[in-house]
Amino acid sequence: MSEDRKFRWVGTRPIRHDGIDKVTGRAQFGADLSLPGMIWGKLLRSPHAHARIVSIDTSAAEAIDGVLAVVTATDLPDDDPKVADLARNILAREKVLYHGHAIAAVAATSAALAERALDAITVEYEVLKPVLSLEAALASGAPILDEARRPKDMEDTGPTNIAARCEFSRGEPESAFAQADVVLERSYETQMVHQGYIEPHACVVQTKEDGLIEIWCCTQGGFAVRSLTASVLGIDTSRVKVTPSEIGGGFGGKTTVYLEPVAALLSRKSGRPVKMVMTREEVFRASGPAGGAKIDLKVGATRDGRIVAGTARMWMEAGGFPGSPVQAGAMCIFSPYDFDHLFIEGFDVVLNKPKVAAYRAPGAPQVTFAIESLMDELANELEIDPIDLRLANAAKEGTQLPYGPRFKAVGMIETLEAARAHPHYAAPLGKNQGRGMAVGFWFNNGMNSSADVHLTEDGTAVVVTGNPDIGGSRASMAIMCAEELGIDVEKVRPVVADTETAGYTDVTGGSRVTFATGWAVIEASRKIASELCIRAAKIWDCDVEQVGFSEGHCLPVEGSGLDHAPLSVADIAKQMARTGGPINGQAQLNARGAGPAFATHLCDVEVDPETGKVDVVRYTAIQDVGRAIHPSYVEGQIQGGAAQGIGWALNEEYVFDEAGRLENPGFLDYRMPVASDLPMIDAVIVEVPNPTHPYGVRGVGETPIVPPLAAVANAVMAATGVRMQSLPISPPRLLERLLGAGDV
Amino acid sequence: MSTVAIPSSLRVHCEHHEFIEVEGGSVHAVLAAVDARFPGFRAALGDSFAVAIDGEVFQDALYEPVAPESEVHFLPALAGGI
Amino acid sequence: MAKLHVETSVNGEPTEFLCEPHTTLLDALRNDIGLTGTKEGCATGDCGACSVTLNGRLVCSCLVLAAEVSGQEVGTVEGVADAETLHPVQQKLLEHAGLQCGICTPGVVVAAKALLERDPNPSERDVRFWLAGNLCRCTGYDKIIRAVLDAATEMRA
Amino acid sequence: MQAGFEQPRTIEEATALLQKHGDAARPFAGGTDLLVQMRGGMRSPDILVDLKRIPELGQLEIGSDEIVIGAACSTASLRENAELVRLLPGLLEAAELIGSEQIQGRSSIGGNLCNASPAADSVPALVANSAVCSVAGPDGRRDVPAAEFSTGPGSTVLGSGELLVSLRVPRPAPDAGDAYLRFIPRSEMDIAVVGVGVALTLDADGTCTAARVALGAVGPTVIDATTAATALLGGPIDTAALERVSEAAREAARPIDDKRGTAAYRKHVAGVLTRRTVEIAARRAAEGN
Repeated sequence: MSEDRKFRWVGTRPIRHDGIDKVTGRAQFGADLSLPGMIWGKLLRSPHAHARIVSIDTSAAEAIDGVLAVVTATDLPDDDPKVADLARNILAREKVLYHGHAIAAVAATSAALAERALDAITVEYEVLKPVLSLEAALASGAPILDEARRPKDMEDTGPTNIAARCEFSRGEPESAFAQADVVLERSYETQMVHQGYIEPHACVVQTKEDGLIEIWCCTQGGFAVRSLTASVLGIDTSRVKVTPSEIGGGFGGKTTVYLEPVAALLSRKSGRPVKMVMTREEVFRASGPAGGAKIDLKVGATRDGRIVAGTARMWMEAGGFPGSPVQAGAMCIFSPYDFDHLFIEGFDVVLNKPKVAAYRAPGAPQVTFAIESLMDELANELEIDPIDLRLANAAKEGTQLPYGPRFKAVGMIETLEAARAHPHYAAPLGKNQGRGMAVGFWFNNGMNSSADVHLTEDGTAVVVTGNPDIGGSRASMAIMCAEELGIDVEKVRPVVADTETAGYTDVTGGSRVTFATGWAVIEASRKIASELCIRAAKIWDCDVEQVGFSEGHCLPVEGSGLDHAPLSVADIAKQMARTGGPINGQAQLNARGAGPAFATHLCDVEVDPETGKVDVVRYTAIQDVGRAIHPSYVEGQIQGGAAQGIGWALNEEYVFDEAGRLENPGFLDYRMPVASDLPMIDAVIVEVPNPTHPYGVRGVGETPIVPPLAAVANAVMAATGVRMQSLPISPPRLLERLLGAGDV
Repeated sequence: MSTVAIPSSLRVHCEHHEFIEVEGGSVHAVLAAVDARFPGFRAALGDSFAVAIDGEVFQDALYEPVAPESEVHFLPALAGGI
Repeated sequence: MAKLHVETSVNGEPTEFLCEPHTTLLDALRNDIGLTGTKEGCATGDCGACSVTLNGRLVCSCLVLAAEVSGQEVGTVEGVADAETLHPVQQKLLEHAGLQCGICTPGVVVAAKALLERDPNPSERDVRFWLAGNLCRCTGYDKIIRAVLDAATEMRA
Repeated sequence: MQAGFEQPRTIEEATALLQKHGDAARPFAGGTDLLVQMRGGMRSPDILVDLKRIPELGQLEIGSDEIVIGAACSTASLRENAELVRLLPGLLEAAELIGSEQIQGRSSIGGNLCNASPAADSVPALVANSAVCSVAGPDGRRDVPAAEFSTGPGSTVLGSGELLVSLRVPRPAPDAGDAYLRFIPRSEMDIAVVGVGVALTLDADGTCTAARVALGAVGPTVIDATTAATALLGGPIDTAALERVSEAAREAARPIDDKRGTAAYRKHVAGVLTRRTVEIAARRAAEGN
């Protein structure tokens, strides 16, 4: 249970422990390792978006002096159905399913030579018509990506590009709509976008003579890389060791594998360590973006602003293989609101685009763009303040979620109240300016974490976990350990360890590290505190029940009758050997009760009515974080998520030509926000403690990307009177609407 | 008796019940009890699912205890979530 | 193929290396000289992670040929801190939490230092436009901008 | 052919190298376009010819009649010349838009011209200011108006062995003003969707006595929009004139649809931007009176 206590370190802002390495260039990222004898691997990628592979001839490449290995899908086993799609995404087997789909790989003594050798590989394709939109994928007579696929939970009507269907329902929405005074029925659309992490995927892999595979790579989860690589290669998990490097951003995109199994094959064939680094173009074409979506939404409300019923049907792009986050989207869309009658249906759709991966609150930004745009329209229609409308329907403790369970304490109402009280909400607007607001919700996640805390002989602590530090988590782990042991946070040394050193830990993602791994650190630190009491009891020759632990000291408990000066952690650490040996604490858990996080965002835009260009001129993001362990990094997550959401709303999108070739696979034309595109982003922390966590922590990282798409669109509506139901709101798209159809 | 909420997509396997009452001290036992009454439910739910016990969501929690007064929701596993 | 022999100065130290005519300064720094603090985010001059100075001027090392730096002065992130003392830009980035993943940070450090050497009193707008060539996907820029402005204040004091 | 890297010290050395190697050689100044093209596999020259060590390509001379800008002068170095910024604010605005600060440290107006992108930022400003290109070749020097330098996307008038030495811009009269605006979806780091360069002269009564309007990114090369310029002549820059020039620019634009914008959008914005650019240039000209 979350404890009401006074914290010494929680809520402070110490300098992160890995900070100096990161500002001096010393930190080692994915592409920064070199090993003696290392060679370079490169991938041959499909020039077609959809084609059958007739034959691959690698003999000419193999004959080149300096080319030490060439591999194709035939070098991978194909007997584990659980990773069949993953293996085919890593190296195409029967078909290529998107432009840039990897098909063969070469390792050579230089990167330039490896690239030249790719040109010597001959692939014969039978080119097929590509499927490039949800509409095209679902059309009757559409080319089918996988003829054998039949989705579960659907009537079998023959081959389809629908890979899965999900449904959530409660009550009788269709008849309930009759009780509504206003019913709005709208369609919304978003395009494929990329996480846009600045560090391309990279790894160095060494396969040893005994078959052991050592991987150094930038990943959100060393253990995920270990298990996925072992499964794809068909070997025991214990034959793979993964050392996570520092990671240059991921946002969900570095939770799977692309290069590592291929590099392992190349290393095995060549007997050399192999480095593989994606180019930026490869990252855009062939890593895992977030899919576009189409959402049909219908909501009915009474004149006084109570929602009575809602229905939603949604389709999400999965890319070449099944697995869009449509189910999460379906579970999210109505979660902020409390009403009785609903029906939600979602479809996972495959098409000839890169296989999507997780991107920050997967599925939620797309569906929230829909529901929060519609809520804005409803507020206008009913002439109710948009915050009041949301408050009238807000989810709170006890609200039953569309997918069944009831909320425990959540902070939606608190973030709405904070938004209304914020000076931003009442600030005057200038010419061509408008204000929008939107709320957002994300479940957050628990999952598996381990932590080891080792006390050193001078009373400092080493905290070992397996979560790559993607945004300051070392500092959070150190704060929680320091809090429990009552020592200075600088006296804690947080370490991110490899898969043979740290206990099993799930990925850095799902807004789970500070929550779940932090919880493990708290538990492990408490074990150390208990052990310190045992040691103090030895020193004082008393019962351990007579010893208490407070603020970094063992001291006699009240009424024990003992009269000893308190012993500090350092005092006892000095006597470790003579009191029983080393003092280590270890804890592990499959964390339950990740508290969902709500946010309310306010956005002001200024629109150039003659060009359709939108500038975000003020932005406030308010979020319930449960408890902020290191407020600076909490704010940073909120600001960064908001900035990504603004990019998604305004300019980011994958642009494909008719043949399915990505036309903007670079930062120049993908158009993520640059420093001069954004205002300061006011991150407001609300703390409604998560009742499950010892400190009240909720995950933070994902919710901030959920509201901005609608907040921006609603602000554009307020500024122009034009409601954009399709993203991005890029200048040509907005101008077309501003001028009315025909003129542009 | 614990109350089990059936996800709408699986109600077809349970004579369209929204809730059913079963005996069972753990998720595993609850599942077995539902499957005994409605054979095929377990198979339809599949291997990867999450479960909410009294509002708390668990991933991979087959052996989590379930109290007699508890409400249990079986949920499709959360894909992504990162 | 005969390689080109380049004699140059990196962070004030005489440095020699061999390269191909097509090799970029970025690749030479990282692969031949072993200075991996300079990062590659795009290799097309769009992200600024590879920012270095060439004769004091801010450039993308991915768009400079290694052979060009013969006889020139190259400055990288590794040369910004002075032995045990961080540059104010580095210190303020730490204090303001102006980094999350840290991959863009070396480029930001080099670029911001170059700005403050030219303009000791930049406005928020000046900093934002100067750093427009340094993509950051984690922070939303807020804390980076604050850190640079604070570093400027400290350096003026 | 063996790959090579050359740093000629004189124009003669450079032209000889370029002639000797033909298409296998590629001259460059900042390399900000060339290295990207090499990275993308669009060009793979064997011989790279670095022009920055030729003194004449780095000169900057502000004469009483003419301003001479060496083809390899970095745009950052041009911006540091206060006199140049005062005389040709529009050209410098255009130069400043060529990429980030990092790019500015390397990019040059000459390179921008030689790369021959229809969207090059400095070219409309050069054309508006009636710049002339000094070209050196094996047979000596020749002059080419900036408006005629590019012959299509990626191609120029430069023949075998020729290189661009400098840009010569007539020194603007005190009652002249220039300006450049471009439209991009972000605030920085983008390629122009439309670019407009304007230079004009106003007499003491505010009558426009000379004008030139050049449009970028709305045709295969920069468009010297003479009808737009004519629309300004002989009267004040008033609402009617702005409407006329805007309409003429829209008419003159011949854009295509591509990933950076539709043809219809570009045509519309060409009109809007032309009006805005003329207003700035006129204000500057009026300030000189």
